[in-house]
Amino acid sequence: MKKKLLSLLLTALLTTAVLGGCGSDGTGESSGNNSSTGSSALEPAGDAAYGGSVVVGIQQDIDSLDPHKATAAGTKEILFNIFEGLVKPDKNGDLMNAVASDYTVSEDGLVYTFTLREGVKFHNGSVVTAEDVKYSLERASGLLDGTPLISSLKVLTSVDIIDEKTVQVTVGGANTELIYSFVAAIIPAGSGEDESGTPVGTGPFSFVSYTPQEGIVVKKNSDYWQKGLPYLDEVNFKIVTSTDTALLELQGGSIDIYPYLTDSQANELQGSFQILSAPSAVVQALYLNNADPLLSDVRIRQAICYALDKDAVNDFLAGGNATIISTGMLPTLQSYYVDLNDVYGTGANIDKAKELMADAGYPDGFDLEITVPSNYEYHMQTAEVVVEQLKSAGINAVIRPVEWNAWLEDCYNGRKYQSTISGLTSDATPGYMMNRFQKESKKNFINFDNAEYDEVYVKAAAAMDPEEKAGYYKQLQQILCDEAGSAFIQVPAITIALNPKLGGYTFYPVYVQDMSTVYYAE
Amino acid sequence: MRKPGSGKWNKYLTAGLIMTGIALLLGILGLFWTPYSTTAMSASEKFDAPSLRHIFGTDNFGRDIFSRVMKGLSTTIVIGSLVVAFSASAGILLGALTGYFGGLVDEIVMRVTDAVNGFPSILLALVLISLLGNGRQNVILALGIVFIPSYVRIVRSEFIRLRDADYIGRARLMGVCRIRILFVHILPNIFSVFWVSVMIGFNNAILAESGMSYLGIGVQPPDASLGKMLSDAQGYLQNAPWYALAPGLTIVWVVLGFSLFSEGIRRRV
Amino acid sequence: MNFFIKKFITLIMTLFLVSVGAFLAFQIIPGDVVTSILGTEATPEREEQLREELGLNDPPVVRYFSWAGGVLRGDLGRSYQYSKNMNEMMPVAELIGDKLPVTLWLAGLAMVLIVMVSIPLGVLWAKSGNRFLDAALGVVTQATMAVPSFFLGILVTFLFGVVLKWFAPGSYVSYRQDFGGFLGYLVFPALSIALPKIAMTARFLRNSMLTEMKADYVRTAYSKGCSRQRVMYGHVLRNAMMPVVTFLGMIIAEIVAGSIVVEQVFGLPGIGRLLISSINNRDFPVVEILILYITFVVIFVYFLVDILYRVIDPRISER
Amino acid sequence: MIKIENLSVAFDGPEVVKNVTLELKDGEILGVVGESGSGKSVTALTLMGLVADTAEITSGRIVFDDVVLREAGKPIDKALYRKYQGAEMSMVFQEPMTSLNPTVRVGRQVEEMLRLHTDFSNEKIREKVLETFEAVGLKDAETVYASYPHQLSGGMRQRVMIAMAVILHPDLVVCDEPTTALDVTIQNQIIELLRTINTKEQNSMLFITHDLNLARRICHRIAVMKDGRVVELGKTEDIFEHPEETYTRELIEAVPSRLKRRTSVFQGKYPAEEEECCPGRSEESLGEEEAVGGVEGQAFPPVVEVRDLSVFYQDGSNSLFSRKKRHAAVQGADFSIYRGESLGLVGESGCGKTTLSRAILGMNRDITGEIRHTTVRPQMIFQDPYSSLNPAKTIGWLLQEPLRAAAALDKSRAMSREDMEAAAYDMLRRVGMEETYFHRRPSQLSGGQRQRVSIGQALITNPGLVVADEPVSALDVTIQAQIMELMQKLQQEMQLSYLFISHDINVVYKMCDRIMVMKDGEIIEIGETQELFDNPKQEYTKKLLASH
Repeated sequence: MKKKLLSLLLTALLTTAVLGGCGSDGTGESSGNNSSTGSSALEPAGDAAYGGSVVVGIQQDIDSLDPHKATAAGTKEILFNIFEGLVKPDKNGDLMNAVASDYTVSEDGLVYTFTLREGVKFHNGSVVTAEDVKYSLERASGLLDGTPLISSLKVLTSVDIIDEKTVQVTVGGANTELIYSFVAAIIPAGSGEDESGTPVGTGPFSFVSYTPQEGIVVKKNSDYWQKGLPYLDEVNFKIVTSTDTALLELQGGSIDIYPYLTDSQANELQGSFQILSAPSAVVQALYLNNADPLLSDVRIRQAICYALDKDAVNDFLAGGNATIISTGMLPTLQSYYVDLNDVYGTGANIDKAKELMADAGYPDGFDLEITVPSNYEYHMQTAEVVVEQLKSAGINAVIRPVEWNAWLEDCYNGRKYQSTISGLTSDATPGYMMNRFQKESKKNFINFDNAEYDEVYVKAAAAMDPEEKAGYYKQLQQILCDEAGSAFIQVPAITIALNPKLGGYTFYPVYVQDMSTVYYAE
Repeated sequence: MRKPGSGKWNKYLTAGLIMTGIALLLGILGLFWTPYSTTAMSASEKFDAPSLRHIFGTDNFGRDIFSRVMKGLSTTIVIGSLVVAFSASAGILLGALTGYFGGLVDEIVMRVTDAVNGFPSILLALVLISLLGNGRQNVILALGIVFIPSYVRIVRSEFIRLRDADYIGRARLMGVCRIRILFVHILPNIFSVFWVSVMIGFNNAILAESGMSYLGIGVQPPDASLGKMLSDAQGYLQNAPWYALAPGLTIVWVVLGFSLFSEGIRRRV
Repeated sequence: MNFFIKKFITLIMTLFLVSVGAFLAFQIIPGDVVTSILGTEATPEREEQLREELGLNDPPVVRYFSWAGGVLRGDLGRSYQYSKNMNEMMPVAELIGDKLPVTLWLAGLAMVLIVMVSIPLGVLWAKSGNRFLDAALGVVTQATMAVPSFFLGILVTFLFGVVLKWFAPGSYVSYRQDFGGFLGYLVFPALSIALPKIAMTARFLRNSMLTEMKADYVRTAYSKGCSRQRVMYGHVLRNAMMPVVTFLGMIIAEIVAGSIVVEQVFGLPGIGRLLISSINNRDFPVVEILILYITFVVIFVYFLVDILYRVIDPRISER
Repeated sequence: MIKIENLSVAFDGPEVVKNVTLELKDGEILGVVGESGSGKSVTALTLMGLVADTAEITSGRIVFDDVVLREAGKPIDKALYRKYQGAEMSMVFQEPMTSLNPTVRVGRQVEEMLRLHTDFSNEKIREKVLETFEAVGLKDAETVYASYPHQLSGGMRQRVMIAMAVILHPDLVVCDEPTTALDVTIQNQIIELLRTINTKEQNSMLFITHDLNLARRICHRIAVMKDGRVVELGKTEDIFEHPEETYTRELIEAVPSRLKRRTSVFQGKYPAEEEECCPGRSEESLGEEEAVGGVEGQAFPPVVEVRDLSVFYQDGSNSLFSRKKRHAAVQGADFSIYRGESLGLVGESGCGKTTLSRAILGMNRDITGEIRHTTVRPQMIFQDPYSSLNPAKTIGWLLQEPLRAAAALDKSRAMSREDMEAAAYDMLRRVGMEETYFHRRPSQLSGGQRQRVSIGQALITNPGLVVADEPVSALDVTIQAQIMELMQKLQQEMQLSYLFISHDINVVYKMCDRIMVMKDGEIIEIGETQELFDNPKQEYTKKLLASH
């Protein structure tokens, strides 16, 4: 039931959690600076003033007010302003201490000890205690009532209070990336079961009200532990039905920040709004079902990779702002990313493609069905561009638009498709990006089957030394690219429109709309 | 006495004929030829204003809007006529049977048509589409079902009116079998009323199809549809108003053309 | 008296049929409810917990009757999708109750516009002798009826919102905070709904008046020495209004059921939009109650029109 | 004194009224008689100032007591006319059903006349209306005052119209066919009422009718109009005794009058029908009659025999819920129709004539008692020529359809296409129509021509028995005569028997050998026509026959 107005509908440009949300609770260890700001016409003059309220346009209704149960990325983006974990991601994607002032990890990586920060208060005024932390972690990991809510925390075996300032967590298996799961929200003990409990966290803004289909309002948490933040008094996250009506509302002046602009829409607003853009955390590709009889031949898959003109796609869809990729890793994870764009090139190489197709026994081309979730305008438009390009290589591609729920059921879970254009999101941890291509992984919906890939992945996950781990991940990307598991295209850019009077918007490499740094310039 | 409105009839009819003529011509032509390919994109010509090269200008992918409108027009007309054909024939059958024979069948069919008719048509189509899934033929099936009641109602009332006409009484006395009475004696007499409702039905089908495409549940890309184009274009009204006006005004042109045409016929009868 | 009983029975019967129909429809709509709520990242245990919570594991018949039982007891169930606060889902009654005023005020405003404009226009049009005005009104009404409502919505938003800045598109403010602002904003969507309906009603009233003007009792009235004005308003309008009442009834039924497209273009959180998003999210309890509400409204309005008709047209009262 | 001086009226071109000159003196009823399209109604409407705005007065003027109300060349002065309409002159229309506003109480509609022209107080107005209601013979004025038009009978409604017309004692009352839509007995009462009003008020009356007999009974002077002209004007008796114009003579002869005695086709030799025969008896007496040979001795076997017939019809809609209430529209009917005979059936509307005829034709099966037919497929001729022929078909097709139907039912009667066409052409000629009409559609034919084709269609399968339900009452007088003549010619040629239903006693007198009188669903009297007219037995029959 695809519909433009579908409350689940994602941005026309940004493919936020296409797969229903990613764990935004972990970031790459040392992801480099990634918030390169794109072209921004009007820089706010003057320094930050306190006060004022802001309306942020969001496209999805939130799926839950419970931080542990929320799964949609569009919801976690907002709850980031209300809840905080022991640690929280900073604008570079690294981890910074939040409710915990410090933490140490034991030699064997099985015991994590957190010391609580002095004077951190919940929105209801009570001070955060060790009991609250123990309760929150046990609830999220399933130790409390047996149903784990956050899959990465399932590995926890026990949470013990050493004294009222320190909490010790023991886990089943060592995993250097587990620390990122401790961004899970800390909530007052027992508040998870209190029927009419309003959301209470430790974040920069506290919950005011939520009205389905209209939006959620938060206000300034005056005794927030990070002094000097937030600037704004009130933020209204207003649900906008569709990208098209949003533009009219922007032009009408009823929205201040809108983080999901398409490239052409950005041009429309050039005069009246600040336009900022930065790469997102989504890998868009023409995913090929390796189990499909035609596509099981690696030469056919490679031919498709050669036939794609990625530059044209970038130009049409993102006005050149997107980053071209040829494998499954996010460029923003610089220490792990290896640029393999030269393998198939970023332009179309029709002769090479035809040559490969002839080898594989299809000299005069073949038919290809591309299933696309019809509620994502960005993928639908990419599909139209790709179909046009493949024609020149003799590949007769046909778009089969399907409704979002049907895509989840048929393609992602059921793997009943030939090829599909969609975007896979990540929580920006390299492991999360690459584990899906293992043969037995539940998420291996492209049925990628390469023994060498599986061996190298096991080594990469276990490696403790960062250099060694990076080497293995690069090897994985090479295999994935050479085997042309899928025809990877781009990492789309986030383009955001900002009211000229506003400043301080910070991009994060993960799904976060941090309103605490936003201010009205004098 | 001067024949009522006889002076005016040709004005409505000719205006209607001209407008529908042009629309049908473009629509049918669009089935197999358009000045530019409807999907050819050219980055250099994004959002060109209407010019001699591109009569309706180009869209955000640099595609020629006039060609896409022609394609969209043919989709809309094809869907419109199939929907009308489906719902009209079902309407005649059901209307004739319930109107002529009455009794329990009539009661049930009327209850069902009242319920279906009461429901806002787009909403009902929405539910049907979610059952059948997207795609052109499902749109036609869904809209076809939604519009059946309007025809049943008209045909039934006509059959009830004519059922007791003297010449039908005579046909019964002659021993003409019932089926022949229905389709040879009564049916030809309801054509004038029926024809007008077919025209109106066609307009409603076009408006509903474009409404559904606007909501994104109608015809899916890459099929061009006027409703979809309009919903894509509404964002760029300020800088590229022609992108929205072209499909919008085309719909108005077709619907106005047909309503003038049916008004012309109604006055001439 | 048996007229009311008969009507009441048909109402109940239809509501029951519709609710069963919608329930069956939901069984065969593709897409699993839990995945559509939780997406793909939730843990299998969480999915199982939700399935239990929503009672999805019981056989459909059991689910239908437990739901229907709840409704009869006044508990309209809870939304699968929208949460009221941390761990309590939004009761359907509250969710719809919050959205209903938007649609009802919109419908009310549109009806006021329709009645206030179309009746005088229709009478003027019927009375007007000169052919030019007659033809002009004819074409204008035909044209207005030919404009699809969403295109009209877009034009109104663009013209009044972006160009003339009479209202800020999308600046819907809830009736709870600022009622004046709420009504002010509603004027434009109401206009988009009303315009085509005004054209239809005016045309309908005009034709009805023209037929009444040919009736014999009009000649009798003139033979009594009545002036044209007295004949028009005293005799003709009164009889011509009767079929218009039924026509207006149909229009009320349609717009009170939530004009989906206009709510979409103007970003109004009415029940039209709520129904569409609920269908997409497979939010079954909300959809069922909304469909029942719409069916009830449609039948109830037709029922009211029927009674009104009996009151003003003595010829029918005996039957 | 009202003068119409050589008035001509044209409607967007052709003149419908051509220099008509009439004088209306006080206390005198002037009749204007003419067929439809003769311009009589347009003249009256122009006089009253009610004619459509598109009408144009091309010559002449209308003078009301030396005030020029309307003159050629000058536009109508509506304000002036309004002062006269209702107060000085008023009009009574033909259709009482539709001439009153259906949604306004009758009392208030009459009050409007007073509100327009007087400034009486409400009580005075109400009292005046009730008083006038009594004056026009409406017994309990109170309930009539408060009721709606549809709650009153046709006669009562016409009395209300008359009350409205005379309440302000106008000098002129124009009556346009005031009794045509009413039943015979009520017609007489209305005529009497108009006559007494005229003598009492000494106002002048313009009485427009197509029925010469009716004009004869009420009018002092008569003007005969044809194609917009007054062809003859004079005292009533002069017009009837020695008409100068040929057209007037034609009109007088066309009206079936009982002056000439008639000869029944049976010349008095009847199976003993008069005594109330018991079912068993009829065989032997018939036998003996049959022995007689020759035309007179022509065997007269019954074409249909009806024994103790009661016919019911359902009341209330056929929806699921309402119980089906059965009413007997016809009780205990006993009669037979013999070959070659015309049996008349007369009675007021609602007495069950049509229900009985439908039962005999088998169109209504909800009956008790017996109907025995000896012929197959009896046919029917309808009253309204406009709805008796399928408008979507050609005349040729219509005439061949009965043959096709008969062939479909009974293979032995199958005919080739040529034979069917030839039979159709033959029937067209026999009903007196040229062959060129074969390919025309009913809409291109006149009322009389359509009735001819309808008769042709009914008789082409040689049905033996034909039920004619008011076959001529919708036609003009001259055309009526031709159709009746045609029916009698065909009756002789094809040995047909007719069940002839009509409310017009003169037509029945002319057409039928025997007459049945029906009242409230029962046949109260059967008898040979002349016998019945000379000494009717039942009181009701006397009243019915005397009314002409």
